Amino acid sequence: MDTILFNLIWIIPLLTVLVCVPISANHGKLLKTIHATSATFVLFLVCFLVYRVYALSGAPVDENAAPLFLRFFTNIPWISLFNAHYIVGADALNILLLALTSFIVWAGVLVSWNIKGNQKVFFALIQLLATSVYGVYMSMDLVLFFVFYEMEALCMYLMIACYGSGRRDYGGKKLTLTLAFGSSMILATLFGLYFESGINSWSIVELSKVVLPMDFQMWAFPLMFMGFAVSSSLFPFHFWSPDGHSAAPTAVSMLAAGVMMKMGAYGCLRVAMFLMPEAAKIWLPYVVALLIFNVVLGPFIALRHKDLKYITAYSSISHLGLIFLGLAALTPVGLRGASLQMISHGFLTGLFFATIGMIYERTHTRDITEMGGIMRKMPFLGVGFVLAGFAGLGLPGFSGFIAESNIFIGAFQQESTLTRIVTILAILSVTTTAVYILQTANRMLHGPLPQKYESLTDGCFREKLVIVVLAACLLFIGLCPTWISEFLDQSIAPIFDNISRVGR
Amino acid sequence: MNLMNCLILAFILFGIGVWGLIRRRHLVGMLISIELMLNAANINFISFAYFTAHDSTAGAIFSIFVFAVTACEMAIALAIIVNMYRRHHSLDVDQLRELHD
Amino acid sequence: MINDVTLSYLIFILPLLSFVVNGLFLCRKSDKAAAAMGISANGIAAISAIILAVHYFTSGLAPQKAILFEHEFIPFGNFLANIGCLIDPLSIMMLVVVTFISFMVNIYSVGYMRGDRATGRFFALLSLFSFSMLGLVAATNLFQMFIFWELVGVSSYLLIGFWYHKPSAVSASKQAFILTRFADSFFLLGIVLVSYVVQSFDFATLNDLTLSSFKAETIDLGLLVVSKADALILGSVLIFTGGWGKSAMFPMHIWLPNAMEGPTPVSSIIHSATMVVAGVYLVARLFPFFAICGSTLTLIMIVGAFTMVFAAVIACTQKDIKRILAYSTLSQLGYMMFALGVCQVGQTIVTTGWTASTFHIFTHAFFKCSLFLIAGSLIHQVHTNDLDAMGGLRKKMPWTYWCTLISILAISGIPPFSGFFSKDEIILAAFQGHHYVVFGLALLTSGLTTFYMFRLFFLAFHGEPRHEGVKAGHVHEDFAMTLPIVILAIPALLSGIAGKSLFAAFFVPGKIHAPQLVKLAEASWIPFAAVAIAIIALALAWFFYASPKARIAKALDESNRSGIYKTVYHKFYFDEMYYAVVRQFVIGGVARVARFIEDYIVGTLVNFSVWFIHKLGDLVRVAQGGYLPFYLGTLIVGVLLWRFLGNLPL
Amino acid sequence: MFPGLSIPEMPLAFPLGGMDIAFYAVALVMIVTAVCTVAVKNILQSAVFLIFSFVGTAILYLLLNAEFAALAQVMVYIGGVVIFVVFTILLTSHLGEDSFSAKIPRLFAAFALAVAFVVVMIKCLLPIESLKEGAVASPENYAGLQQMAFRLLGYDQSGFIIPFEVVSILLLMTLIVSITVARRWIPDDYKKEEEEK
Repeated sequence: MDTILFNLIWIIPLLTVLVCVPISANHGKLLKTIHATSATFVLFLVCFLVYRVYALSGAPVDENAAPLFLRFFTNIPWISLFNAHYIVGADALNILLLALTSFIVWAGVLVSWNIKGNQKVFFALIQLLATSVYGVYMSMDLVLFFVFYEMEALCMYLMIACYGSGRRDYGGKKLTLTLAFGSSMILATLFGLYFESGINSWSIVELSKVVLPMDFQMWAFPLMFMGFAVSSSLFPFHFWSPDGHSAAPTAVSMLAAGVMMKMGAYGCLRVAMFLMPEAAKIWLPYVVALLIFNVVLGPFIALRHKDLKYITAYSSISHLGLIFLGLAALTPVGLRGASLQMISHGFLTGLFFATIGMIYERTHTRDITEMGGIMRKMPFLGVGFVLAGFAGLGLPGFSGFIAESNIFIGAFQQESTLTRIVTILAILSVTTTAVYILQTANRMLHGPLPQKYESLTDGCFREKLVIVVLAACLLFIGLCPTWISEFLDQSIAPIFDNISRVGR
Repeated sequence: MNLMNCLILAFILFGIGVWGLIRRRHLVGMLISIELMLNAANINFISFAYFTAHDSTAGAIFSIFVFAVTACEMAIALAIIVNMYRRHHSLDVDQLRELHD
Repeated sequence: MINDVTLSYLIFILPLLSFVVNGLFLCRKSDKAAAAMGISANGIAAISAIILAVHYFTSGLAPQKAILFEHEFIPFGNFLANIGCLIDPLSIMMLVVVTFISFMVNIYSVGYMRGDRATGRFFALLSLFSFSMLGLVAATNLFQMFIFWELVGVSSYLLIGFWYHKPSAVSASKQAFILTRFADSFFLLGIVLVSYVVQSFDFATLNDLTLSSFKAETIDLGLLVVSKADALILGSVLIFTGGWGKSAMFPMHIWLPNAMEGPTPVSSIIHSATMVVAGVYLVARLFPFFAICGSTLTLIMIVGAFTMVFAAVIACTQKDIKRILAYSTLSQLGYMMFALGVCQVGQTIVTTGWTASTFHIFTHAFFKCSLFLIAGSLIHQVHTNDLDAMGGLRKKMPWTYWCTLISILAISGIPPFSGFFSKDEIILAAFQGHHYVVFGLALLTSGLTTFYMFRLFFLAFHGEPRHEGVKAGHVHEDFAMTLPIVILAIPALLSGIAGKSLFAAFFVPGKIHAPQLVKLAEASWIPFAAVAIAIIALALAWFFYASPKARIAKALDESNRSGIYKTVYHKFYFDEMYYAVVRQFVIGGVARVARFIEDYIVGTLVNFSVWFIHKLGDLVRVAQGGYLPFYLGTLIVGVLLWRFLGNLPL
Repeated sequence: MFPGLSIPEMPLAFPLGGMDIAFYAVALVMIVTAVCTVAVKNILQSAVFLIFSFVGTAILYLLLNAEFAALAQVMVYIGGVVIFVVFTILLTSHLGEDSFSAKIPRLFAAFALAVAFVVVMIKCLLPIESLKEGAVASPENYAGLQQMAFRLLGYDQSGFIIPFEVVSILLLMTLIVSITVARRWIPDDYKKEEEEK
């Protein structure tokens, strides 16, 4: 029963799209209600499944899923021509990421209630995007994984190019082409994996049992890691993200920064590092050098920007840099910190972009120098933004702090010199993060209120709901980190076991 | 007169057609060159039919089909040319390149 | 069933509850309900803390440490980060001080914030602050301390910027948060480093270390490889840096005077009595750890002593009543800090400074809080911070006047007021630690303190009224505001006498793995010297600002002063220096370079690759140019190539 | 045919006979006129030369016993296609041929490519001995009207009725299409004209 429900996660959005096909675009309200209902349903479904997976922890797993603690394991032959299977399963890591996705999708549907343009197509695209992201997180078969991974970039392009603002065509193209570039690297190494492994399988579970030849790993790992890192905007492949985010409509920014950018990091962890741990141990201590840009310079760049979305995009870049720092730590604490940061950053950036979108809807500008004092007119949105900011600068009580402390402590346990330097720099750069977040919040929310903003209104119930739920998630993780840490440890353990295997 | 001679003649005519097709910039001139090339092909049909074929009538019939197709092609091509001329007031292939992108 | 554990839970949960309820529900609804919630929650917490303290000190448990409760927060592999409540004399004392002062300030705020738009929010944030501060002082480990350390920072930020429509308040709040955050990043680094070496966050473990066991192993710190013992010393400096920023020691002091832009109750609780002593508290809490870490204590002493003199000098020239008090706070923090530092005597340790420092935390909290509340009261009446506009308030505000006198005598170290006892012990500790320069400076500063405090006192209360409102008789005392002032005057008067024996009996740092100086120098003349200096300073202040011949208008006019006076009046231009560094160097320099790298170097690389691909495309596009002769030519060439290169079946 | 000459023992590349002479003459005419067709500047002259080349082809067909094809050649090509071309030229002819002059490298490239092509193809042909047999394999009236008609309209296995019908439909379509394409009716222009009226 749970297995069926689990598989429904990606099917429901797809079905929603199909259901909405015959409905005329004029029935906007009906369409939106259907989509919102479906998103809410998936949200509850995923939350229920999180509970189920949590309740099952410790119970014996399906032997086919052996090294990973995968629940709801499904294995159906799919394309017999090259042995692709439909394999899905849930462990702590991906069920939590699925939960994150469902929250962000739900919030994305709600915040784009008044989107301009063809609403029917827009909501259908959101659902398709949701399908693909759910698919990526669920699938344990590399072909399935890759298919969903590609589907997402296309939806993203359509949504940015058709519904965005500013240089939307440029931003959309930049985003999609860069992601496609990353995908090409991934695809190449996926084929390499398939043929080098010699077991005729695309299953992550099966492949993880094979020790791939070292010379293959040595070139395939960096290629695949960078391919995934493109979508997580690791320097030097981060350039798509500011332009893409600034051009995208609110919901797409939320999904892109909140969910899609995590897919890369998830891929790095679940595919690249899990399947090629020997090369990971050799390469990752050098990869951290790239993080100096992400983590240290990213906040400085945000400091010089005036466009809210650019600021948030660079903040995402620096926060995602921390994910990679956690991954490169190659310690259980670091990996857990990276996973926590994926989840935490998803919520916080979702909240960030949601409030920015709502503020933009009212002020029609994203330039912080033109704003000021709007806290008085819209205290709720202002508080939402400040909460997101506090979470972003790693304030205790919010999830960001939990993730960052795990990452820092985990990364410090990695004894390579370069990692140490980057860790120290990363710890010290929390100040810069505070500087730009406070500067933004102060310029935008505080100070005297310009005359033109006298008539602004605070968020409506729908917007307040989004803010409250996302902020509650941030606070929940931040205040009760114990269970989520222990929960995540279940799925980190097999990955770490693979990393620490010695010449098996 | 043998098959070889006829084929060589056909090739020479074909080559002349190629030459014309490449050197002409005038659309009609290019069509004329194409006519030459088709003619050469037709000569091949008839000469093979005459010298070697088991079913020589069929070879001749094919030449008839080629006539028909050529006529069709010319008719449409010339119609297009007339139309193009009306639109662009030019039949210079170097200038009529807007079709490519 | 009320026992210690329940009480300790109560102490934490009530302020939190008040924050949540006020913040979520009451803040828009009713100011009165919010105030009632804040006062009652903090009042019960204060009573609980006092009961807990009385029980702790009377039950015979006294100098021992106990953990009342502890919950697992984050497991970091080998070591845990817990949230708990540690009690020992130090934390009990802080619990009492924090809850009591919070209670007083909550009462005071009823009067002070009357008529403000967002009173509910104010009470919510005050409660958040008390909760965070309580969590800080009761921390069982470094990690918990850091968590609450950040939370007090953020409550301070929110409260300084409470009037967010005032640009000066907003920028002051930002400055305060960022500067402390800057220090905290080093603190965090120190925590990470120390926890990596020691494999624990617990104060118990950290305070029980000996460096010798870490001498053999080395640790790679990126640029240099050091032994773990050296890494621990570095870690102790880094941890101290956190306290350095939080306690606003020189040169990170500038945020504290600027933070006076916030509402006065906030200044009184956060920026004088409790939060800023967190840095001192941190060093006191980790004292055995610092004691083994060699010269870190010397650094602490130098920083503290310098700040003490530096701030006192500035305070003598200021005219903004709150800023004078802020600099006085800085100066007193310097006393506390160097008192901890003087415990290092060569290779040995003497613990009298520790006792003196904690004692001074205790007494200082009351009289400084009281002084700030008084300042708020004055500001509330005359609607300005400026001493120019005060004077002659003695008749109008008699209760306030007498309470002020008590507090000022206390801070000046005149017996039998509380400040005398603690300050005397600090000076004695400096003497016993053979740090004679610091000892001299401390004596000098005690004179300066008396001078500027009485300068404030005379200018505000004596002389002729210089304010229209005062002349017109609009000034009166507000009951809600005067009550806490009067209540606080009692401990300002008595806490010294009452606390002396208590502190002497129970306040000793834990077991220290360093040789202790056994033979202590006796110097019974020091109190007399200190009092004499204070009286001379008082007389000077009287002469300049209150004697019948004093030319107050001239004394208050800073325009025709010498260069040195102006430099001091402008706080040695530190604000401007900071502004220059942050504006020009960080935002204009580093950030601009970063943006340059991003926009031009990375951007150019990206554009170049795009250009390159375009050119590659153009190369292929030539073939698709719609150029018929080219197609045909290529066809022919293809046939020829096929003939020559391929296997033509002919 | 020329008994005085004693060359027959040599494997003649150019076997002489009445037919042969006629062939060579016709071939020469065809080649020369074809070259003229391509090389002359004026496009109208080129069309006229094309007629001569087609006439030569028709004669060649006669030599190859394909009377019907020759007839069709004359009727369709000369009578239809070339006249078509001439009409088109006249319709569009007030463009000077000067504007179409190609650059020297292109002329050279065209010539070189064509020559190379012909040389290579002929080189491919020459080694094939079987092509050099002068024997005629086909019956006398292989392309007679009757045979052609029977085959074209026959619907047995060797019949071409279906292609024949397809071609006729093609011709019909061509008729319609060429009229549609060539007629002077562009919607925008039409509207403008209407407005002018």
